[in-house]
Amino acid sequence: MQTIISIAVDALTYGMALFVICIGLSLTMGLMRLVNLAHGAFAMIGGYIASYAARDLGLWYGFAVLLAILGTVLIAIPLERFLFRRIYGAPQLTQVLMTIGITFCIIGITNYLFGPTLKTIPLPRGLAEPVDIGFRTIAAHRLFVLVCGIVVAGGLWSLIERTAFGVKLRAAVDNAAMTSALGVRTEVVYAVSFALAVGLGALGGVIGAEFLPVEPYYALRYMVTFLVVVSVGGAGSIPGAVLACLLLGAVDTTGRYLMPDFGNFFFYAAVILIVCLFPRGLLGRA
Amino acid sequence: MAVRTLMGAAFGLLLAGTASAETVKVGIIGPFSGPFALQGKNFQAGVEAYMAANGKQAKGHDVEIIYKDLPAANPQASRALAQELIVKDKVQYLGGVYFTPDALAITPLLKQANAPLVIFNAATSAIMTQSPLVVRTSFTTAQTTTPLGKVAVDRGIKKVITTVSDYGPGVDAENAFKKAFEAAGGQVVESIRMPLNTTDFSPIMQRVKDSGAEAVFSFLPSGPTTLGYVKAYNDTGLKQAGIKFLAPGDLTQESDLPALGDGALGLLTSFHYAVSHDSPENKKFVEGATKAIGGADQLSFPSVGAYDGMHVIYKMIEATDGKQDAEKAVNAVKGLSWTSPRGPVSIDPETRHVTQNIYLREVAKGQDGKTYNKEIQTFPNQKDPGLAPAGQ
Amino acid sequence: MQTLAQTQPVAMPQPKRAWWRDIVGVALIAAVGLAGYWLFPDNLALLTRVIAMALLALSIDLLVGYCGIATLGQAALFGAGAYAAGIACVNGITEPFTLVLIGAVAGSLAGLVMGVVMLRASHGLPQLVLSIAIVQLFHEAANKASAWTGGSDGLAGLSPAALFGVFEFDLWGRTAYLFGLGLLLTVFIVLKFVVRSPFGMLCRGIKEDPVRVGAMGAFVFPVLLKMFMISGSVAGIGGALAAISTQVVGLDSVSFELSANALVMLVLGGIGTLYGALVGTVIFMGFEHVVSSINPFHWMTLVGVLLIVMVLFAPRGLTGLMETYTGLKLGKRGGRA
Amino acid sequence: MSDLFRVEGLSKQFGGLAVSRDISLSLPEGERLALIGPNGAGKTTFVNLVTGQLKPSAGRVFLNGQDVTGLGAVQRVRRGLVRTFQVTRLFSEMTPEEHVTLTILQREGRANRVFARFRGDSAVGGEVEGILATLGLLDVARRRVGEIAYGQQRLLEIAIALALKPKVLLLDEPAAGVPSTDTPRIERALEQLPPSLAVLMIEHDMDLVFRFARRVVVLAAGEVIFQGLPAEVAADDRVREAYLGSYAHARRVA
Repeated sequence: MQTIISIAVDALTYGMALFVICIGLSLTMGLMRLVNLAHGAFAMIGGYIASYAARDLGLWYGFAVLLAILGTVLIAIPLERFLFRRIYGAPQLTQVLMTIGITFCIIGITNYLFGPTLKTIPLPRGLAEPVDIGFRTIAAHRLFVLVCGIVVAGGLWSLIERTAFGVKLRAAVDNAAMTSALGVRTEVVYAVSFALAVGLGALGGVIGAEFLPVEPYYALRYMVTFLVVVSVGGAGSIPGAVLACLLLGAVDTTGRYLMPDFGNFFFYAAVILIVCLFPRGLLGRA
Repeated sequence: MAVRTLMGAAFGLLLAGTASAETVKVGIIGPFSGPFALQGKNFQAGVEAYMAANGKQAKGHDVEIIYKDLPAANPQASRALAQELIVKDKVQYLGGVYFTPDALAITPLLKQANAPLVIFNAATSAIMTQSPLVVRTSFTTAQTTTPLGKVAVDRGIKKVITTVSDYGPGVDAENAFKKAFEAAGGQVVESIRMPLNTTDFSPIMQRVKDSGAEAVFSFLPSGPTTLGYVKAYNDTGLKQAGIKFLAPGDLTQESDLPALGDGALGLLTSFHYAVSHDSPENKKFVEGATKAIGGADQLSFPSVGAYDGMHVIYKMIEATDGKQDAEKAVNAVKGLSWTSPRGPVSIDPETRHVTQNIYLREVAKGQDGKTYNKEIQTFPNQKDPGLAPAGQ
Repeated sequence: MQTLAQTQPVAMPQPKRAWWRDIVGVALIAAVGLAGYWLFPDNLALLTRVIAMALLALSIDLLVGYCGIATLGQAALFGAGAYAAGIACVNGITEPFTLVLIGAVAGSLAGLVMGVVMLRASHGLPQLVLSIAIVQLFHEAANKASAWTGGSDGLAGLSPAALFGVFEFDLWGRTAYLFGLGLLLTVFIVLKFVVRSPFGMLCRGIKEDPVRVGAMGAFVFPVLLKMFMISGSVAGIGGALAAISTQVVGLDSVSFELSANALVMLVLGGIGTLYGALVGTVIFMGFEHVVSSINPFHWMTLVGVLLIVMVLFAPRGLTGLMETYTGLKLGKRGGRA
Repeated sequence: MSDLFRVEGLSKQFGGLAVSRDISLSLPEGERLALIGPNGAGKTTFVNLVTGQLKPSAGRVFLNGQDVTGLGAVQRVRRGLVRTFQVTRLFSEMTPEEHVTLTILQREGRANRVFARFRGDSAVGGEVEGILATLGLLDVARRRVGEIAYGQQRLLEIAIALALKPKVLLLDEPAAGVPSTDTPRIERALEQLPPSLAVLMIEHDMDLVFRFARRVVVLAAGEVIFQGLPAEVAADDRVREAYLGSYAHARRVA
């Protein structure tokens, strides 16, 4: 029993880390119909900035996180303006081609600037140490990731469901022409949502770095994982993404605990099963 | 940069084959870009350090190096590159090769090419049996792992759980350790093979904890996964619980140590080379290689494989006086022994694999506050146990 | 827009003869292939690799370009062919044509499995994800079955017999290249017939509107499944060629990376024409080879730039670009990717 | 005499919403029936139920005396129940000739052949030419469908249906969206339909309905409210209520 709870805690925190990284991709794919394979690259940029700020400049962790988000968004703005905007509404294959190209470029440039080594983001003392939660010890940063996940999910949900911006965004998604006829500047709405998605990716890249270490090939290494998680959840659905991350996190973690030799089989078999049963994702929009 | 020698490739495919007679060309294949670029850079650093120290000539013959990039294991591309080196660039020697399948794709070409292959890294025992023209100056996983079995028993450890990445070298490591440990009287209570793309190791650590073992033996490819693994080992409290950590040195390669940080302190690994190895030869080597690679913290084990590989190639050139004769070249280095930066080494005349010391090391903190692999025990003249008996 | 007011002439306009263009096309491919043989005699192993990739890209075009099925897992079929041929070769079946046949059969069986799973989903993203999951499972299985496949060390020790008992697969790779070129031409010609056949037309119909095809009284699923098997056999031939020419089969031949690369090459060349697969492969791999020779440390950035530039200036691929500028139509293509 | 086509008590509910309620009607050989009704009456749902695109909640469909309720859309087509689409569904990259050829090959079970020539068979070619000629599509036979006029596309819809040699033909608003200059062409095509064919036409254009239909069924809010001769429709109170009332009560069924 204790083992089960222990595994559940691991699964939960791992799933939450995935969630924070992936939810931005879910937004771009679901709301903006953009298959952005470069999402991981933005998460990676966030990780690099945070690593530079916290490790090389010795800044406070929270400040480094903030800097990472802002910096990544800043880098993403011209990319959105000149590249991504060209492929909104383009065929999926075109989007795949373009975003893979962008990923390659970002990897190449990162490699050039920072070298091929692993980058760590030193955690503040409070997060670095294991915490005793009664029946086992758990790394404090895992709890931190859990809290971040809950905050991000809640915040996003209320942003989309409860604010004027959310209304505009949903309207623009359902009918862009009508929405702009009503006087909403849809390209601004898109740009803001894109920035939001990138910012979330950067946040995920930083706080998830304990699970998915930051290095130049981060963007390619985990591209598939992110894409799969988002599709399973149903692109654009926040509860769907939470559910998918927790479910796949659970399958992955328990699979690796019970039969580590066949860990990947469980994961991908679960993916196939879910996609066959719910082609639009667990809670995807019809 | 030596890489620039390839500039011509863009236009010069037609103009091939203008090599001058007195120049001996050596083709080096390695991962100079991609996820393993650091290991490729180490190849290059080793080669350049050797040539800086010993001159660009062997017995009066100019030695020219041609680098070819092979970012990841891809036998098809490997064969194409080897063919291009042999046929177009007219190299007399092939060297480098980081991954086993890539080496296996080259071996069938050697006889016809009349060129020896000196492997700087690819660490699967069986490569040597594929062609008599292969010489290896790196190590095999079995070779570096085997002493750990005795170490464990000596330290009073009776029960061990093994956790290895589920791929060739991982399985080699598991088998080698099990064999050595059980021969020494220990018991492997459980063997876990983890998929290569595992990112969260907490469930594995839970297994380790549940198994009741006194130590965990691990093998993972060097790089990002190592970080997650060592973190999980610390975070889940295994370290505090006193469960020892044993692994071949791939896990604590010097270029990963800064990322691992203090969490790596106390890890026990066995390996053929530590950058910290205390000898005049190594001091000279580290100085030269650091200059070539651009930073001391990027230096790691492939550089020494390359350095010694170049030594072997130089000896071959001397033996054949610059003429292309693969068999003579290989025969000349059988039994060759010298003092490498890693310590005394020799080429086993039977297997053509390097015989060398294996060191037990502990990750410790130096005076400069940086962690390093501290050699604490030496197992001299280790051969590759994976090749010792003929056949299986 | 014209109205129906005009009355029609009695006879249909004569059909435009499209097949002569294909004869020219095939002749052109053969000429380019032979030119490669004469111009780059030292890089034949690379060119053979290009041919194997071109076969893989062709097999993807059959699904993406003619049926509208997106896949990022085609290497599962390529790898099935490569491993089947490799295992057969290690176990004593060494005749090259037999090995290619074995590869084709294995590829089409893998295609059957893949089709059954992937056709559970009816459109883009879920299909992509299923294809990724399948190629990962194949990869995992190949790694696990190391007794058969050699696992991550690769399946080594293939020594295919001489072609026609005369031409050895040797260091210079002449046999391998010409063998590959012959296979490519044969496959290309056969595929031109396939896409022109009633079946090929039906597939194009399905790509545009499966509901209409159903209303014509044709079942969609078996047609697509059949295309999966044809596509699988083409990919399998590519895999077998790779196995024969390299004499090693590695896990990379069943990887997501290989699938993605091939798809990128195809899209680069342009989908739905068969020619695009060839053009894209040659251009991409040529570019990669040249750039990585000049500077192995930064080729990735340059390849990335190439892809971005392509999307911005030639969104329909290189063949699309060519059609735009020459007015020559290489083949019929669907309106959307 | 058994009817060629018959539906009994066909009903469909989406959630709690009844879109079709207990619809029964039958078509003998050679029938020309028009199904009309105000917007949202459930006409398209009815077509989808009959052709098998939707599964009914209750009721049965008979074709040639056989119960086909359990069969899928494709099976029903193969048994002679063929439809056209309200919004044309054609392959924009193919020519009308290719559409019809493909359809005929399909009917003959040859469309799935890989090693056969698409345009090789002179018998098929003749039949294609005949059908296209009937519908006046010969001069555009080798143009891409994306390039031809919308009225011609509607005719092509009918041509494809005829190429299947149907027993029962469902025409879903064959004149919708066609400029009025082109409707005579469609009317003429309808007049030339084989006499033995049973035709069920859904149409808004009442002129067309009165000229074409021998019998009219009026559907409102998912129910049949009138069955009878065209001449009687306008006089029926319930029909007047359904059409005019729909403006008073707004939309009842969306």
